[in-house]
Amino acid sequence: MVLERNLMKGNEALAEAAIRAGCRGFFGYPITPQTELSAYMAKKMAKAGGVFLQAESEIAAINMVLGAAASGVRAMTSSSSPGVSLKAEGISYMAGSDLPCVIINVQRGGPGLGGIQPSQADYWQATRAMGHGDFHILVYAPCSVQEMVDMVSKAFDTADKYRMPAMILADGLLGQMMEPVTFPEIKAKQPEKPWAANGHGGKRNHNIINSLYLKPEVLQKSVLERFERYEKVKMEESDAESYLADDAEIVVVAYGATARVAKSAVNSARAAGIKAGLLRPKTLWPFPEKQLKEACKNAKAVLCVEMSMGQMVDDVKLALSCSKPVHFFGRTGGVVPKPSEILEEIKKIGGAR
Amino acid sequence: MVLERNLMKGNEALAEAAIRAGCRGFFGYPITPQTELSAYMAKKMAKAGGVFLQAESEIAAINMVLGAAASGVRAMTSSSSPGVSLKAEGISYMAGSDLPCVIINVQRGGPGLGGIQPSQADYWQATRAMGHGDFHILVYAPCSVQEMVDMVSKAFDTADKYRMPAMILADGLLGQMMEPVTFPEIKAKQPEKPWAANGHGGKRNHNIINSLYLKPEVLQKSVLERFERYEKVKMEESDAESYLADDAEIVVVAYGATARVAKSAVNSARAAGIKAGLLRPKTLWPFPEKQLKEACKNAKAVLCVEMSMGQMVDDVKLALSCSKPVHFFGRTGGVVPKPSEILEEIKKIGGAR
Amino acid sequence: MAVVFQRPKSLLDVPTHYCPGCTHGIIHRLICEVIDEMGIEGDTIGVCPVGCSVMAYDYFGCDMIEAPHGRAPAVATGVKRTNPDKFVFTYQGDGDLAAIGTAETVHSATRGENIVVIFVNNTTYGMTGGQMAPTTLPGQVTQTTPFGRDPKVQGYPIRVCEMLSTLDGVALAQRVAVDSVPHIREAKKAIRKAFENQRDKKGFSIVEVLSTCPTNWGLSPVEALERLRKDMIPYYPLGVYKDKGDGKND
Amino acid sequence: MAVVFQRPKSLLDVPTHYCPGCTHGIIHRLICEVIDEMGIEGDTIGVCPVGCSVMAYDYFGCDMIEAPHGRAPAVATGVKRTNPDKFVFTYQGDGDLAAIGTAETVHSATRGENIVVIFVNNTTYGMTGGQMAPTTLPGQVTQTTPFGRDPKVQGYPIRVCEMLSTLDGVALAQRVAVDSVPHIREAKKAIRKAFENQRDKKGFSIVEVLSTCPTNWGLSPVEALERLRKDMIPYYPLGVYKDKGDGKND
Amino acid sequence: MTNEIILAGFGGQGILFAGKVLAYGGLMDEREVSWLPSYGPEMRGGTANCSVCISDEPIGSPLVLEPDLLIAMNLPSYNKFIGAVKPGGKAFIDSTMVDEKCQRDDIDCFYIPATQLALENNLNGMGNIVLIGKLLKETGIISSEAIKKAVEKSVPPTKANLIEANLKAIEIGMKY
Amino acid sequence: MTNEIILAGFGGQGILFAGKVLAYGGLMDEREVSWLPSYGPEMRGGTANCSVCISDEPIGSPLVLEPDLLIAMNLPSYNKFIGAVKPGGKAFIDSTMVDEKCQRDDIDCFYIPATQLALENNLNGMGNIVLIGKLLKETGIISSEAIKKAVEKSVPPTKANLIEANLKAIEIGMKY
Amino acid sequence: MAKMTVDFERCKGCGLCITACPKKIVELQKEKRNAKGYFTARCVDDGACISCAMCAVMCPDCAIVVTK
Amino acid sequence: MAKMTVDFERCKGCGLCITACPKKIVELQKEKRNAKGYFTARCVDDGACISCAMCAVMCPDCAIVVTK
Ligand SMILES: Cc1ncc(C[n+]2csc(CCOP(=O)(O)OP(=O)(O)O)c2C)c(N)n1
Ligand SMILES: Cc1ncc(C[n+]2csc(CCOP(=O)(O)OP(=O)(O)O)c2C)c(N)n1
Ligand code: SF4
Ligand code: SF4
Ligand code: SF4
Ligand code: SF4
Ligand code: SF4
Ligand code: SF4
Ligand SMILES: [Mg+2]
Ligand SMILES: [Mg+2]
Repeated sequence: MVLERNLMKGNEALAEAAIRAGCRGFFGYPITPQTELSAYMAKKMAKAGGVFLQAESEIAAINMVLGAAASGVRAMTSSSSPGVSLKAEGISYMAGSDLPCVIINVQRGGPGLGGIQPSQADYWQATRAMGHGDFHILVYAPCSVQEMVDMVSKAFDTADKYRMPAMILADGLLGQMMEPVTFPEIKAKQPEKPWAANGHGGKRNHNIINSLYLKPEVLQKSVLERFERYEKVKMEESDAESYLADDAEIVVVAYGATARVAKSAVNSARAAGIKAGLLRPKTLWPFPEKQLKEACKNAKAVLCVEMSMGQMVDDVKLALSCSKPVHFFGRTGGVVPKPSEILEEIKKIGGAR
Repeated sequence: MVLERNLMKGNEALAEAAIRAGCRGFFGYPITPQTELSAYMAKKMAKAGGVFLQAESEIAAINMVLGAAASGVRAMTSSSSPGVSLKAEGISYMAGSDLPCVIINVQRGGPGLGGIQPSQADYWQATRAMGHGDFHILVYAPCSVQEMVDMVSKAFDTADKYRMPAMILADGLLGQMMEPVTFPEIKAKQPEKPWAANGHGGKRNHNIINSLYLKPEVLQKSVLERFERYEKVKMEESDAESYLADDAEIVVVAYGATARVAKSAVNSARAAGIKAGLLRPKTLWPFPEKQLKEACKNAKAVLCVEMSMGQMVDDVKLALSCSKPVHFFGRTGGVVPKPSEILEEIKKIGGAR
Repeated sequence: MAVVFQRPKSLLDVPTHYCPGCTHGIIHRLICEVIDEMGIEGDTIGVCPVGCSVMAYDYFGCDMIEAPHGRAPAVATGVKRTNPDKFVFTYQGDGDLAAIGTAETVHSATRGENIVVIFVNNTTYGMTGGQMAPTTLPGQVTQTTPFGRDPKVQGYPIRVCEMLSTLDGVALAQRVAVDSVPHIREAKKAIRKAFENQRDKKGFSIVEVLSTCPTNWGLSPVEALERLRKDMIPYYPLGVYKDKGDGKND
Repeated sequence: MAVVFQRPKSLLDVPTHYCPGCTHGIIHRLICEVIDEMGIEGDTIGVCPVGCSVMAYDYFGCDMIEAPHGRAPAVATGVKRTNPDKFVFTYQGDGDLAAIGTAETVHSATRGENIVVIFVNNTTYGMTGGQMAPTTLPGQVTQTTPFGRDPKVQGYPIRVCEMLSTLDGVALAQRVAVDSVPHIREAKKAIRKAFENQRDKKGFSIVEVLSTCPTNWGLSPVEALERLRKDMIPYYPLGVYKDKGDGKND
Repeated sequence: MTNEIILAGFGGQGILFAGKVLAYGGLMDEREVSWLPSYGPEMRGGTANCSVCISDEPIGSPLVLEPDLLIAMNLPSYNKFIGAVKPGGKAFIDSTMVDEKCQRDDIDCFYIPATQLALENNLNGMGNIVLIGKLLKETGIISSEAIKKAVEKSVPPTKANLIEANLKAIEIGMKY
Repeated sequence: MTNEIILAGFGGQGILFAGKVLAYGGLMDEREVSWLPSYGPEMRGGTANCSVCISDEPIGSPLVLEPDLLIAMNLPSYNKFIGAVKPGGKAFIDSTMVDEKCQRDDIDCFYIPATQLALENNLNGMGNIVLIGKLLKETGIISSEAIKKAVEKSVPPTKANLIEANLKAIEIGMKY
Repeated sequence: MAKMTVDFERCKGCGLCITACPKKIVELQKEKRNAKGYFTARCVDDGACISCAMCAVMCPDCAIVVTK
Repeated sequence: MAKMTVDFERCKGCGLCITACPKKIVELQKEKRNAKGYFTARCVDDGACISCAMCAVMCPDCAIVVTK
């Protein structure tokens, strides 16, 4: 069967993909540039036998997700930067309670109210400190509407597998644009959740979903156990696309919408005789260290391009053990970098060699 | 005049220091282990001519701080880890609105509800991503009750100087312990705040405190301007204590309460003939890169010790351009490391050389 | 030739970004008329919400602060408590005040914060393109209630004045509308009373203004006024829900 | 020899961490008695707050979820909406429900979420050592009102049942107390009605239970009961504030 | 080969829809396509515009800053974008709405009274599609079978009766 | 030289206050001191304990895990901490409250009916301070002038009338 | 000078003033759009105008000045 | 067997049962503390007990069992 390619907005594709991935609880609060996601859910979720509820706030939304997820249901919420900040406590609770869920962040310019144009300035928040305490969440960085679709279902599966929250870190550009997209059939069965708090029916001990451990040693044990799982995640789940990197002397590192622009620039650079390549992280946590190292094996310099003031740079340097010069080119506040600007930087670095 | 040394709880000392530093608006919400701070304010603030108000939530509290700060008043809030997560949006707004204030985080174990014992697992949140968007806050890391006092007044001054929020990143141990403390007289005058929204009295144009810039180029400009200020902050404000580091072959890096324990361990190591030293960052953002480099000039290895799963390690590696092996020893969830454990690690590393 | 009507001084002479016929503009003007009449522009600090009126800081001549979504009453509390002699008002939409900001609204009210809250109820989230608000009427079609709001599923609309009038800290809770000249005149009186309450330190005053959103309602500006009259007022009756009056019944 | 009284089955046979004489324990038992009588332990999911009852998950025999401070009604909403045939209740203190959780409380109520909320009002933040709560009485000395709560400064206490009864989504809003055997019996009846409402899909039911905190009140357990009777009940009158009854007046 | 197009006008003129028809057209020709609206508060009651890319290669940034092709349906958008058109590019201007004439000599400008033409042909409000017709005629970037399928795809099922009218509008534009 | 002390008992026995007196005593002797309560929900109605360090050097961790000196005022705290005392350390046990006798032979245990002694001397509730007296007698870690000043410092001004009683309690402990 | 004047560039052509005028003498002109593209309001019978300012009270954009 | 029995280790000696007993036959014993350190309640006159269970209803710690 050939799957039909239809044009779809990124935000709507995320919603449709979630429904197909078995999401049966969506709780959101409107915010530009991701409102279409809720609107789509409002139309379609009930028909799929699931729940769409507009919460009174982002905080209520993430806690409704917590409740649904605690009862074993695949649940999701979606927001944009300021709204995601409000979910910090709730996400930390979900991580501390070992609950899976999917969180969408269609990033916009910050800080504060900022603007509503595309941004990647929540990288640190997503990869380092989505809330207080020692924990991580899975972070997927799609670069096309199709990849949004694919990653939503991947995110649900992986979140369930490791019992941890997963985030799709998108941006206003990806959320608002239409591109051709197909929806592959989902075959994987959802895992059993014997830990869920959904009524023991007299058949088992009561389940408790909780993140409180008053004894430090016990809390420490639970954190250490979780970090062991994280090690497994790092081994198995990091992902990246390598493009023309094999012989590249300059490797551009960029993710999400920025990687599209960067790819154009890399192509232009090649056309101009510069051996440029691209490494596009598809997971931001875990960061694809191995893939980056491999991609940079012939590199003389690395150029990190972001729609932020340079938040991924640390990860690039650390992955390379600071062994190569890492340059940075960024735009922020909603400005999308142009291919020509990136090309310029590539040339500069190439020349500076 | 000899200043009297009195015993005081860390939390109470923070409150008294704030009042003396001219804080005239304190807005908080109870949470262990920092409740004494509010209790102290409740008793003393009104007498000092200021405002103490228990807010309905941490979110309300940070936004009351936003209001008071916007009107030009020195304002402060205090909380512990989960409560600080709730302030993420508000702090991002304050940063985006160029508003000074002081935020206290008396950290406890996380993630989620976690525990109420001391922790340092909010390092990344404080130094990288206190909210969405491109911004930073000043982060001070006291290691004694006396230093809490000194840093509160430093934090207010520096926050005013650069028009940005400042955080005191303490922990339950420092908040709960009593130590001798003196309160030096404050001499510095508070700066004028011609930007404040406190009624123009018909004498100037209206002031606007705002973080919204719908045009990406304008938002970008405001972010770039702010990051230029950050560069100055990095140059002028980073601070650290170096202890026996000059000839040290193993440099322990630790901050806050952990640094006290680490110092004991370093002393024991010296007694055992190991050339150990300590670098204790007093500012976490900006991170004292220069000071660390200097302290490690003779080091063969570095040991980072934290009450977390290792959040400062990245900063240590980056400051050293990954040029020395950086080991990590940590405790989490409220467990305080013992000097003997740290000594053990030092010995291991020393032996491994 | 005498000027019978012109722009109040404290309403800055700049074009607004509001849609044609959106009554946010009328409400802005009424506030400024009161500010001018009381001569308090220089002593007033306004707090903007996040909502269509987010950029009201460009329109009001007094000092202005932009608050995070829903938190204007907390921001106003911070200003007023530390500047008790200044006038402080918030200007908030129904999503801002009655959804995400519910806690801040209820608590500033019960604390009797001596501030003025202007609450613009247009039964939708205007700014974000017309989603359901807490005040969206049963049956109303919005972006997130494409089949009409069903109270059994999406719940019942909140009547804010009725709810807040149960709180002891509230000095004034009044609902007005701006669909006609007489109603607009009444609305102005209510706003004036609210500011006078603040002057007289009576506590928390909220004026709920029924307003339109022609754009997201999918109606012409004139039709929108008719909907306000026909559908909104019956559900949200105009009137004084609480009035501490001269303070004798404090 | 017949057993006249013993621990309900769904109240697990473990010691609690509550202070001597703290009436949290009585309220726990009443809920469990109702759960046992209705035979729904296996179909019930309870949601704990952050407060002294944070560890109630160790005491109730049904499945339990620990919610962030104030967010229990949102968590319960997430559970109930995706598990409409299960029974879901929250157990919340006055700080949790009426301060930080105000928005979640008001909105789950106005949405008519088909859940049971047990609201334990002890006029203070017990867990954190006795700070002012939204329900702290005027004049009451707490850690953060060392000179007694002054309504002019710290605001007026919130009467939650009165406030919520203005909302259309509320099926039952009743205030009870656990200071005496007759009151305890009444409290149990109210809790039973709340669970029956949920069974009958009537919507949001809240039972406010006036409770004690001998430790932070600085009173003996027996004195604490007296204070409840003498000071609290007059300010928070017991009774039914809203009852949709048999659903006919829906 | 990549076509970068900006369509711009008032809200209500069907700018986003016209862009979608173009994008679907490219898709039907089995090319890579993207469509990106400008979004923001100024949209409502103000100007609306969108970027469409049609390409033989994967599309980098879907945000068009310097279009080869411009459709402008009112004066503010004409003013905003006419200067951004790449040298050698083409602009299609609804002359019912825009009085001005372009002074640039490095681009080709076409003035079509599209709103008027639509009105005259009982296709009120389809000036946008008339302009698409003209654009297709002058550029040939989409095959005629593809554009037919594109219209069918773009019109929501509930409004299937409008397919004919849209096709007619394209024809009118093609013929102008 | 560093003294690491744990004081433990029920809430209400004045454990934290006794610790404060010790800490102030060290301070008055111009040594480094720290005081750290155990805090947590179990505090209320349950056990209370605190760590006190008195040292000639800056104090590292104020959290005492293995004390040289222990004051135990009830059975649960006796059970909890007696095993943690460092070999060579000393334990001061309120024998009014604790029946058991320590089996360790590597520490010195002192059994003082402190609660009873206080009661008999009209110093109801000052068993804590009686134990402090005994501790000072057996260890001499604080000078007698210092301890007097420490009591004055520790008693809140509103309760200045209790200074005498406290000093008397110390004396009783010293003499036991 | 007319008693009721509309600021051409400020008017958004919403028509609310029309509904408010007791004399029914306000209309939207259909000749010239302003820079924002709106057809604006105007008083079509200055003589009939009673300077009641009801049009101005109703105008959301403060585009009307009324004199007497 | 006594009609009213108190779980020695569960009782926290709060005394609420004492206030509830209509027969005034419940007391706190002052002889032996339980492991948590509390003096516990007990019925001092089993014969007078009417098995009304009011003591148990009042007990926050479910420490009382009543039989008939
Ligand atoms: C934390 C946060 N959540 C959501 C938003 C997105 N947002 C902007 S305005 C708005 C609603 C505005 O509705 P309302 O308050 O009714 O004002 P109106 O636009 O109708 O005047 C929302 C949800 C935001 N900016 N910040
Ligand atoms: C976000 C957050 N803020 C604050 C706290 C601290 N905290 C724990 S319990 C509590 C108040 C409990 O009071 P209440 O809800 O009245 O319950 P009670 O203890 O009186 O039964 C607070 C503020 C927290 N854990 N999380
Ligand atoms: S969207 Fe609605 S509320 Fe917002 S300006 Fe337009 S009409 Fe007014
Ligand atoms: S602190 Fe108060 S509410 Fe908490 S358990 Fe003790 S008596 Fe009960
Ligand atoms: S002033 Fe009165 S009469 Fe004159 S145009 Fe305006 S509304 Fe009509
Ligand atoms: S009400 Fe004002 S903006 Fe609207 S048409 Fe009349 S003059 Fe123009
Ligand atoms: S059962 Fe009744 S009579 Fe017997 S001890 Fe208990 S309360 Fe007293
Ligand atoms: S009420 Fe229960 S816990 Fe309290 S004294 Fe009586 S038996 Fe013991
Ligand atoms: Mg609205
Ligand atoms: Mg309470």
